[in-house]
Order: sequence, then structure tokens, then C-alpha cells
Amino acid sequence: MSLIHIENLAVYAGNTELLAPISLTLEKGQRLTILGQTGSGKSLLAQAIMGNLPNSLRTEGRVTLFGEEVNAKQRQRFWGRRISMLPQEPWNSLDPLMGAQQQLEQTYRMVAGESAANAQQKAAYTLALQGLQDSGHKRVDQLSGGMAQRVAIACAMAGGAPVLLADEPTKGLDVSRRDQVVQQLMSQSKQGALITITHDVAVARQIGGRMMVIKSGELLEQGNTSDILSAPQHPFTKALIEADPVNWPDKTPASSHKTPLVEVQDLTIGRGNKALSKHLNFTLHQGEVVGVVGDSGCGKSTLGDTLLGVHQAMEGTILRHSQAPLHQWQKLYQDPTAAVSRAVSLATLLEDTVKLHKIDRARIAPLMRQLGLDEALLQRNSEGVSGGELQRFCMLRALLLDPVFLFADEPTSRLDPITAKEVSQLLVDVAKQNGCAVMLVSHDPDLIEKRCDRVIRLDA
Amino acid sequence: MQFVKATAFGALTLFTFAASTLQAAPTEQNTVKINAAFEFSSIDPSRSGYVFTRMQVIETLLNVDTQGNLIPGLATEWQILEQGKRWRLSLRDGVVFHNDKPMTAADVVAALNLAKSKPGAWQGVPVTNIKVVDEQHIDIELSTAYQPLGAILANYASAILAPESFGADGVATQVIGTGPFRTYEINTPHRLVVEKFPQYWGQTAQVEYVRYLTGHRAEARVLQARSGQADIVFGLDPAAAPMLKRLPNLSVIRSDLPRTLVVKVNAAHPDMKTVEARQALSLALNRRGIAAAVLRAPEAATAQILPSYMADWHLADTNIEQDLAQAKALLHAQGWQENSEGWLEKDGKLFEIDMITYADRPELTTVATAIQDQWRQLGVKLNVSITNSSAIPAGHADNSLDTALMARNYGTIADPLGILLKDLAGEKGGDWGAMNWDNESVKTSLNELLSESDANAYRQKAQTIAQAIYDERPLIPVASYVQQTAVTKKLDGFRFDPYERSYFLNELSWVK
Amino acid sequence: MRALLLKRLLQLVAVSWGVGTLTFILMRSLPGDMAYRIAASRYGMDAVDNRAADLVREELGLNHSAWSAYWQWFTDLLSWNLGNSLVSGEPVATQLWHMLGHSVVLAVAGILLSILIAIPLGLASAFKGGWLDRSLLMVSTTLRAVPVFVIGLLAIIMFALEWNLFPVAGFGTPAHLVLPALTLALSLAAISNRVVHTEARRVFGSSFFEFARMKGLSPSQTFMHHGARNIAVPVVAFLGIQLITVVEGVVMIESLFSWPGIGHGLAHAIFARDIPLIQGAALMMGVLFVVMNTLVDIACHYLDPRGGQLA
Amino acid sequence: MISSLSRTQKTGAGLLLLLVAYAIFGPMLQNGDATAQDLNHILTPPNSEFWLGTDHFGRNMWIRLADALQLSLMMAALCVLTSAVIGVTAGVLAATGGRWLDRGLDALVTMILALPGLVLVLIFAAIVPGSFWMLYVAISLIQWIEYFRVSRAITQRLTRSPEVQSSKLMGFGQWYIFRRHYWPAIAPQLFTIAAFGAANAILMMASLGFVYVGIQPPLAELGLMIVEHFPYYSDAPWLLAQPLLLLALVVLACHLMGRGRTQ
Repeated sequence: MSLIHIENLAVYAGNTELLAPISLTLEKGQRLTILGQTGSGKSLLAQAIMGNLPNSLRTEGRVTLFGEEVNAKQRQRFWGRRISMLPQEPWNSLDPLMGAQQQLEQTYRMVAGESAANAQQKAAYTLALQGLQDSGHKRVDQLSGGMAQRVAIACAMAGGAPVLLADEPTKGLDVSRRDQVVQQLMSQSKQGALITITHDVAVARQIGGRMMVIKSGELLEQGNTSDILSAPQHPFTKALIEADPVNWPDKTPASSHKTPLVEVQDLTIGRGNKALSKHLNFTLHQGEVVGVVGDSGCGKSTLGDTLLGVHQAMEGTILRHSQAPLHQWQKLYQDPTAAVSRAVSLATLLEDTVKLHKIDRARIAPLMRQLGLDEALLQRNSEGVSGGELQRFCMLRALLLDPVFLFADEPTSRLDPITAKEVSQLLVDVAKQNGCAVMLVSHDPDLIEKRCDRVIRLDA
Repeated sequence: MQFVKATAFGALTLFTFAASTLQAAPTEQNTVKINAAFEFSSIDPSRSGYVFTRMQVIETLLNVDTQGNLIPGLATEWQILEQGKRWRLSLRDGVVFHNDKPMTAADVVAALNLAKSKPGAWQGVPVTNIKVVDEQHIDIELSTAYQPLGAILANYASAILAPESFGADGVATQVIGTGPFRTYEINTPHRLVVEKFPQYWGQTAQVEYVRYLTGHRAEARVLQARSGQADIVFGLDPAAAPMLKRLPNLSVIRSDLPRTLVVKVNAAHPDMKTVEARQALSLALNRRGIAAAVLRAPEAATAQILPSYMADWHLADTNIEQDLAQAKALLHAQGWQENSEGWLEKDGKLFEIDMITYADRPELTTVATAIQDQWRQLGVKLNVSITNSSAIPAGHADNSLDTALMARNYGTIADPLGILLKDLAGEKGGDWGAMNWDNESVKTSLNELLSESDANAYRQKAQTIAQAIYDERPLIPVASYVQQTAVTKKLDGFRFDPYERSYFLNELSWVK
Repeated sequence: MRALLLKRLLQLVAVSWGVGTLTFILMRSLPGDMAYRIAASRYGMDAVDNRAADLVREELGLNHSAWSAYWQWFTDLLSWNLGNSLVSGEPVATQLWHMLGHSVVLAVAGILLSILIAIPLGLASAFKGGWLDRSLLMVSTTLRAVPVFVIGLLAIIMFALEWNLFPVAGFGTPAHLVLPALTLALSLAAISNRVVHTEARRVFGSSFFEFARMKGLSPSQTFMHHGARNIAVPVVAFLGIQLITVVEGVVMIESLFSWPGIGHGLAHAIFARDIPLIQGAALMMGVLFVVMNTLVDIACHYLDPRGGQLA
Repeated sequence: MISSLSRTQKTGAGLLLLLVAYAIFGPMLQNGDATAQDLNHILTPPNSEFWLGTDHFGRNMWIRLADALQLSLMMAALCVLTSAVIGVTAGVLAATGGRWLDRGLDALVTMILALPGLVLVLIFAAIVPGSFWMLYVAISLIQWIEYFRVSRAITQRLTRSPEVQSSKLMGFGQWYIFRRHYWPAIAPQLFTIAAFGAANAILMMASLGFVYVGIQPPLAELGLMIVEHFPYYSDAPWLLAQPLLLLALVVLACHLMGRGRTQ
């Protein structure tokens, strides 16, 4: 008897089709991964299965759970007990005012029907299992992304639901946390079934089982994960796989860099009065691309800001060997939409920079072509363009100032894999041509490996 | 959980507050509820004795009948000896204070001496000594004859309270009077409840309790009357009178008072020093319009400050009609020319004056607004400022006052001589009377009247004074004051006192 | 917690001194001679004359310099004595206590009633939406569009006159409290019910609410454990702010229903230039403001510990 | 920005335009002025000659209401303008200026808040009884706090944002940062506060008429009219209804303008 059987499930807004009809069947112990870019409608599929689509959308097709055909209303009885869904942002899905353990206890008591004492004991045990034994009393805002995710999973599973739907479970987590969460998902759903929705090829590879690839609401390809990953049929799938830094071509060895730009001796960096990393010694040369890697919270961003002079170094010295004026020490931000004012069009912003520093307008056109930005784009404001386009606009603005040093703070972590690959390549090439030193920060060691001349590893 | 606790707490406070104020005795049935505009900020007779005389808690030696003549009160009779320099009063016997102690001559003398020492009615009275003659008689000795002493003895400030009511500093701490009602509960400044005093010497009350509540706002009082929550409501806004008359459960009683709506004019003001200018201002007034449309009492229009039943002082032929053309002619003769916007102008200066009035009496603001427009048609720019009533005496003292609209009470008794002395005979006139009016003959004849005993000589002098006031207009009368009172039909025997001295509560009875 | 109380105590002292001085300066800059005004309130509006004003001026030492009067008030304040009212001579403290009693009862009754009206309606309109939400929005907007004394007048015409259920004005029995409290409650609830609606709509649509449902909790369980408290936090914060505007309503309602409260007394005191009473009343309101503010902050912190250290 | 108004805001704006048109052009459509009295024609119901009838002094209500509306709208506009300018400047300075400036302004705000608004206005109105300008000063003194708080909060949040940090790194000055970053974030919020501020200013002036502190005769003011016409609520109910309705409409228009997308 199949746990889940879906026939021609489709989602419509009015009569525009958001998700083309899809059919699938899941037996006990099976695992399915749905792979696709952000915004390709894979979340809608999860909500359609679960039965909690926003009431402005409607579905067609039949959903049979545990052998019983149920419409959206009837499925609510199964929530938590037979089928459970893990939403995208765990730090938003936990009650902000209640402690983690308390929320877990509550699920045991009310959903699984445990006695108060049992529920309390079980909750403590589950949290200890996750290595969260001493943060039971903490609230969501006191937990890191990874910890919040693990509490959310525990809560979702507390009701004993055999089938688990995980929607982008690893979004925003760094590599080490990501693998931990994937292991937890697979162990929890051994005896039931697991449907995982993700854009991360590495996650799909670890989960195995069967896979479906979706692009803008269309099902492109489905089959065993290992077969598709090794021999993708559809060009989009191929591009998606290649976008994983592991598959990027190796970096050509850089020419030697001689002239030092900035020298750091026995530097300690920190924010407020808490020191993050101590005794750092390195020299950054002109035109060199240096990568900085480390777990979140080890001070990667703070190092860059200290070099730019935004933060004071706590100890040690920073020697600048170049007399370049302040505005030639620039920064690229992790979230470009937060770094560019929404009030006016990009053209006006560009115009402001050009007027301020009296830049020769002739240089704009060639640079825009190189960055793949077309003229029409500039008429819109920062919300009217995609994340990739906006990051490239920021690079345009920075490069027009002839920077000697560019601190790129995880510039591609918010972009989807394919765009991230293009933008990171573009960044390194353009910087090299203009003799600008780059410090690239990322939590993905493969990306740093494939893009930088040299790597600095920070440990918390 | 928190909300449940909060509402419980709220209910608890409400309950305790309610329990403490539910009195056993006065109930809806046995209490007459009275509502009026006047607050009493203290219980000392010199300050707000009028509330306690009206509620018949305290009494005076002499009273006043409806025609304004002095009649016996706590004193049965009074003789004026030694050409007015000694007044001998014989006291009524069988009078008992509310603390069951009989009233003695010594008590009366003590009370009068205290009254004499406080500001108010007893000012300027040339008293040298007040003494006990024997158990039934007391004497008041004066340095010179003072004819209005009778009115002062009838004034609330001279009420007789038991010695025990006064504190060490002479200020009353409790009200132990002799009236047909005794105080039951006092909450200054808003509420007073009195109960029937069985041992009263005169006609004992038929009603058990009477509650007096201050209603500050005119419309709030109208609503009290209309909803029947107050049995008697004084000081009704004339505008609401027609609506109240249509109600079945109450009747509206209109009574004329010896109070006149008067415009006080600063006769030293450059634009208003000449008689013609004041004549013009008076002629521009549409008195019939104001009386009918604003005061809702067409017959209240008057051009004299004193009412008709003060025969000696009332002139036969006075003209109250509006004559704008004549008024303009008078002013043109004075050199005023009309400018482009219609304002009168003389050598670059507008005819612009201020008028002070106060909102405590609802009619004053509306009449002032009417006058403002009528003088506008004459070309005079009048700025009305509604402030506190004390601004009028203050403006008189520092000469900053141009004009003021006020409701002056001329009759505590039939003969207004006492009031006129205060208003006209003062060195600059009177706080509530004329201002800088340089007419010496009126002043001298007023003082002569003080000792004038021959009736028709008295009347002849009074007529000349009244004529001088009418001709030279130091005070421009607008209309006589009409008081509207709403009385529930459940009560019988209500009588309105034109001199506002008593509510005659002991004559009230419930209609069976 | 102790840090907050200490800080608020300091604020209390600063506010009381500040408010007292501010009112003193403002009152002293008022036109018109104080002696006359006080005499008018003492001896009745028609009986005031120069003689009475001069007597008052001597008795109260009004011709002394403003500075000495201020110093007198300041030293009295240090010994917890608010001085005596110029008009009635009674100590300001007793008069205020009497007036404050009535105002607090009216304010508490009004606020409780507004909560009882606003919360159920706000929640219901957020939950059901549709016609209930639209009609409530319409009623709330209309009530907010008229000054509070108009609501009072309409309440009198309807309840007291047409149906004769409640007394028109005055005080004494609980029946007297109903109309003033209802008027105040309606003017407060007109705004607070929309705040409750907005916050409830936000919580019902939030992802933690949805995830709680996903975990298997029934709608009522989800509301009880997660919804109520998350709605309460901003609503309590808003009620705290609304407390400040309560006084405005109270002054108007007391004057309409001749309710002997502090608002009404204050309006009269300003006309009568009874400076010690005004200083006392303003001081009392300033103290009430700081105390209420602290209580609200504590309640908010208790409900939402995320607000960081209790500053 | 105008095009982005929601449906409710558009109705509000339409209603307000209608009222402004009546306030300005109303008096021109009838001859005579707001203070000319005719004691023989008091309380005449609306007829062909007097479109909105005459009040208890026989004054033409059509012109009188237009005058009163002019006064209310002028008070609203002036108060909103002044309190917005003061509030926003103080707010931005407090957020960007030194620590002491912030604490100083904060103490001042607590002081003003401690004294209930109406009491402050009552005292100010008593300084120069019946003067429009003193009322305007008093009301603006209370209303600027709302603008101060909002603009300070927004500016404090933005000073730490990447947007401002990036502009600083690129060498832009404080004035540019205000024009490009702070102001566009403050402006939409300002619009809502301004709308409700205008409504409160009008309500406050009306309430003052109620305690006889507001405007002096013969000036027409909505709150004072409601009080003056109340005794005639059974003889001439339409007379009381007119100022009441007009006051409600103008305040409603402001509230609708303020509602926009937020509520």
C-alpha cells in the first residue's frame, strides 16, 4: 500500500497554470528529491500535497494518502500525525516567545498524546540527541540557523508522522551544518518516507533515492538520483549540476604577484569587545585574489571591514602600502538589495557616483558590456532587477572608482547556483584586468578553492 | 489569563466605590433634586452664603417680600433712632439653632461682628459698634446715617450662625443655622444635601430631603430638566426654553429679575467720551431683535437700567427703538467717516473697541455676539473677548477696559440706592457701574438721598438721577434679565424669588 | 528589573520637578491679575470687586515676586506638601485626592470597558473577516471622526433622554458612572479594536502559526498557546501609549457629565488661576504617566522577553 | 508616489478635494458674509435663498460653514507642516548626532508627554485667549513628537544598514545620504502620520471650543458651532447636524488618506 499516490496534481492561480500536472507514488522507506531553481514552483507542489495552499490558488488532480483519497480539508486531520511538513525558514516557524524545549514538549503532549512527564522527558532526550541539551530554554532569536532547523525537525517529527516533507531544509546554512541536517532527515524517515525540496545538488547527491527536476512549473526529468547526476539528459539539468562548485574547472595557476598592497601583523579582530580571531599575519598583493573561509561567526566579515577601516582592529597593525584615496577601497555586499537605495533608478545612482568623482562617461559602456548589463536595465530601480543583475551593477559602480582593494563578502550566497557561478567568475576576471586586489569571503570551501590564488582559513 | 484578573480588579473597585456612596436615608422618592449653575468653593457665609440661604439652612435678621420691601426675619421689628445713627432690632424668641441650642442676643451680635470683618456686603458701611441691649434687643451704632443698612442685614453675608460653627480664625467650619432645613451632607464644590429640621420656628417643611447639584454647563442643565433627573433646574438657557415647554412632565416658569443686561462704557475712552457717541452706540442696538431672538423674551427689551416696579427710579417715556441713520448722523457730526471696508475712521484711526464678557451666564456670550454685528453695521469694530468675570473690575481698576457686557443685579431690596451708591458715587464710578463718568450732580444728589426722609422729595431727586443716567448713558442697558426655571409637575407650591434669596423649599409638597 | 525601577524613579523626580516648573512658568505668563481671578472664584462671579481683590492679594501674598512663590512651592514639595489651593484654602493634596479618586474610577472603568469591547471584536473581525470586518471598520472610522464630547452628547440623547435608562450627569451611584465610562470606552475602543484586528491578522498569517498547525495542533490549541500571547504583546504596548490620550477624553467627558474629576477641576483651576492646584494636578498626572509607563514596560517585558534587557 | 495610493486613499483624497473646493468657492456662490446677522430670520430651515438655512443669529450657514472649514483646514495644514519639519529634523539629528543630543531631545519629549496634551493646550490657549496662532503653536508643540519618534527610529535603523555604509565608503556626504537613503524611507510613514495628525489637530481645536477656550466670536469654528447649536437639537436638528457632519467628513477624509495600505 503506497504511502503517497498523486495523480496529475496541478496548481492554478485563476486560470494561469503555476504548476503543470505531476504524478508520483511513494512507498514505505523511499526517498524523493525535487530539484529546481528558486521560484520554479517546487514549494507550491509541497503545499499542494500538504493541503495548505493560500486560498487564492486552486489545485486539480487527486491526492491519496495511506490508501485514502482526501481533499485539502480532510488532510488537516493527518497533519503532524501521519504527514508533516518542515517549512523553509525554521527561525520564522518557531514561536518567537517560547523556549525550544517547551515547544517540543507541547507537540509530544498535544499531538502524540504523551503525559506531561513523558513529554518533558522525551523532549529533553530528543534535544540531547541533537546536541542541543543545554539550549532547551533558549528562544528562537538565541539559536543559530542550524540549531533552529534541528529543533523544527524534531517538532515536525514529534507527532510520529511517517511521511516528512522538507522544503529547502539547508537554505542559508553553511556546509558543515548542511550535512548534519541531511543526516538527521534521512535517519528520522527510515521507516516512513521523505520528500526533500532543494536547489542544492550536493544535498540531492547525499540523499540518493529518486529525483525529479522542475523548471518554471515544468517537470523536465525524473529517475534515480545517481543516474541523473552522472548522465543528465536535459540541458538545464546539466547546467544545474555543473553549477555546483565541485564540478567547476580547476583554477589556472595565477602569475606571481610582487608589489604588496596591505600587510597585516599579529592582528586581532572583533566586534564590540568580543575578539573573534587572533594573531593573523598575511600580506595582500596588488591584483591578487585571496579567499577567506571559516564557519559562520568566526569573523570573516569583520576581517574585511577592519581592513576597510569600518571597524577598529583590537590589536596588531594594518600597513597600507598604497596612497590610493579612501573611495578606492570598496566592498561588495552579501545582499545587494540591502546595499542599493530603492528610491531611485539605477541610472540616477550611477549618475551620482559619476558626478561625485567626475568619472569619464566613456568608460561606462565597455564595462557594462563586459559585465553583461544592458542599457534598459538601468531605468529600473533596485527592486526591478534580479539579484545577479544587481550584484553586477554594484561591481560596475565599484570598478568605475578604479579600486585598489575590493572586499567581496559572500557576494553569491543569495544567488541561485547558475548565476552564482557566472558572477563569481566575472568578479575574479574583471578584478584581475584592472589590477584590483580582491578578498573573497564564503562559507563554501569548494567555491574558494576554485576561484582564489590563496586561501586564509579562520577558526572560531 | 491576565485579562480575567484585570476585569475582576476593575469590577471590585467599581463595587467598593458604589457601596460607599449609597446613602440609606435620601432616596429618589423623598428627595427634591435641585440643579443650578453656582458652585460653592467654601461654606463660609461671607463667601458662598447665598447657596445656604437659598437652601433655607441659614437665615438673616431681615427678609424681603416679593415687592422688595423689608419684612421681619429673625428680628421681629427694627427702629431707626438718633437720625439714622442707631438701629435697634428686637429678636424673635423661640428660635432654635440646628444643634438644638436656643438663639441668644449674644449669638446674633457675635455673628454680625464676624460678618462685618469679612469682605463683601458689609464694606463701606459706617458701623462703629454692635452690642447686646437685653435678651430681646440688640443695637447697631453708625457714625453717620446709612439708609441701605436694612438691605445689608437682609444679605446672605449677615446670616446668623451658631458660634460653634466658626473656627478659631472666624471662618466657618460647619453650617449650624436656624432655617427649616439642616445640612445632611456637604461635598464642596458640587453637592449639598439638606434634611428637614422639625423644630423650625416658622412653617416647617413638608419635604424630607433636598439635594443641590452644580451643573456647570448650560446644556447639561437643560438635559437634567428634560430627563427628569432634576426636579427644579435654575438658569436654563433661553434657547432651550421652547423645547422644554413642549414636555408634558415639567413646566417652565419665566420670572423677571431686578437684574439688567448692561454695557459698561469707559467714559474716558477717547472715542466714547462725548454723550453723542454713547447715544449713537445705544441707538444702534436692535433691542427688540435681541430680546425676541436671543433671550426669547420679547418684552425684556429696555433702555433703563432699573425695572418698572422700582417706581421712584422708573422714567415714563424712554425710546428703545433702533435708529441706525440717526446714530450714523451723530457720529458723522463727531468727524467719523466711513472707509472702504465700511469701518468708521477719523484721522487714520478706526473706531475699534474691545468688549469683555464671561461665559458663566449663557446669555452674555450670545448677546455680545449680537451687539458685535449691530455695531458693525454702524461702522464700529467691536472685538469680543470671553474671559473670567473678574476681568471687568480689574479693567475698571487699571483703566484698560473699553466696554464690558454684564448682568448687574440692582435690586437686593425695593430701593436700589445702596447699589447705585456703589456703582455711580465712587470716585471713578463703580467696579460694576459707571466708569470715569464726570457728572458731579448725580454723585451729590445720591449722597443726599441717604438721609432724605420726605417721600416726594426722595422721588423727585430719584427721577432727576434716572433721567441723567438715561440721557448721558454711562451704562447702556440692553434688556432686563429673564430667568427660566424648569419645575417638575410632581411638585406643588413652587414660588420663584425675584431677589434670588430663597428657594422657599419649605412651601414645596409632593403632588399626591 | 532593579535598574529599570531606579531609572524610572529618577525620571519620576525629574518629571515632577519639570512639570511643576513648566506649569508655574506658563501660569505666571497668563494675562489678567491673579488676585481678581481668585476673588471671582471665591466670592462669586458678580460679587468680586477691587476691595475683594486687594484683600486676596494681601492674604495670599500675591504681590511677592514670582521667584519667592516658586521657591516656596519648591521647598514645600520637598516636604511632600503640595501647598494650599488659593481659591478654597484647602490643602491641594486633599482636593486632588478627592478629584483623583473620581478620575481614576472613570479612567479604569473606561479602559476596562474599551478592552472588553475592542478585544473580542478585533479578534472576531480578524478571524471571520468579510462583512463583520467591513462594518466594524466603518463604525470605528466614524467614531474616530468625531470629538469625544460629541459621542457623549449622542449617548446622553439616546440613553438618558429617549430611553431614560441612566442619569444625565452628576455622580454618586454606579448608574452615574455608566454613560461617562461608555463614552470614554467607545472613543478608546474605536482605535484599539483596529489595532487588535491588525495584530491578530498578522499572527494568523504568520509562518509560526501555520507551522504549529502543521505540527498537528488544532486551531483552538494553536490560538491558545501561540496566538494569544503573540497578539497580546503589541496590543499591550499600544494600550500603554493610549493611556496618554485617555486624559484628553477624561477632561472632556468630566466637563460634559459634570463628573468631579481631576481633568474638569484642572480646567476650572486654569480659569481661576489657582496655580498651586494646577501644579499639583499636573504633577499628579506626570507621576501617573511615569508609573503607568513603567507598569506597561514591565508587562511588555513579561510578555515578550525578547525586548532585550529591561532598559 | 501619488499614483501608488490605495483605493481608500483615493476616496479620502477625493473627499478632501471636495471639502477644500467647498471651503474656498462656497462663500462666492452666495452673497453676504459669515457674520452678518438677521434677528428676524433665525433658525430658518434650508430653502432656496439660504441653501443651508440660518443659525440662531440668522447668519447664513452656507458661508459660515465654509469659513469654519477654512479655519479647520488651515489649522490642520499649518500644524502638520510645522510639526513635520521640526519632528523630522530633530529625529534625524538625534539619530545621527552625538549621544548627548539624543538624550537631551529624549528628555524633552518625555517632559512634554508627561503633561497631557490637552492640559498644555489649555494653558497655552489661556495665555492669549481666543487667538488662532497660540492654538497653532500649542497643537504643533504636541504633534511634533510623533514625527520625531518615527524618523529617529527609521534613521537609527538605516545608519547601520549596508546601504548607508556603502554610500559612505563611496565618499558621499551626510546631505546626500539623507536625500537618497533616510528621506525615501521616512516619507511614506510621514504621510500616514500627517494625515492622522491633521485630523487630530482639527479635533483638538473643536474640543477646545467645547470648554470655551477656543476661538472667540464672531469667528466660525466647527467645535464651537456644535456647542452653540446643541440647545436647538430638537427645534432645529438640521442646525446641529451640519457642523457635526462636516467635522466628521473632514476628519474622515484625513483618516482615509492616512489609511492607505497599512491598516
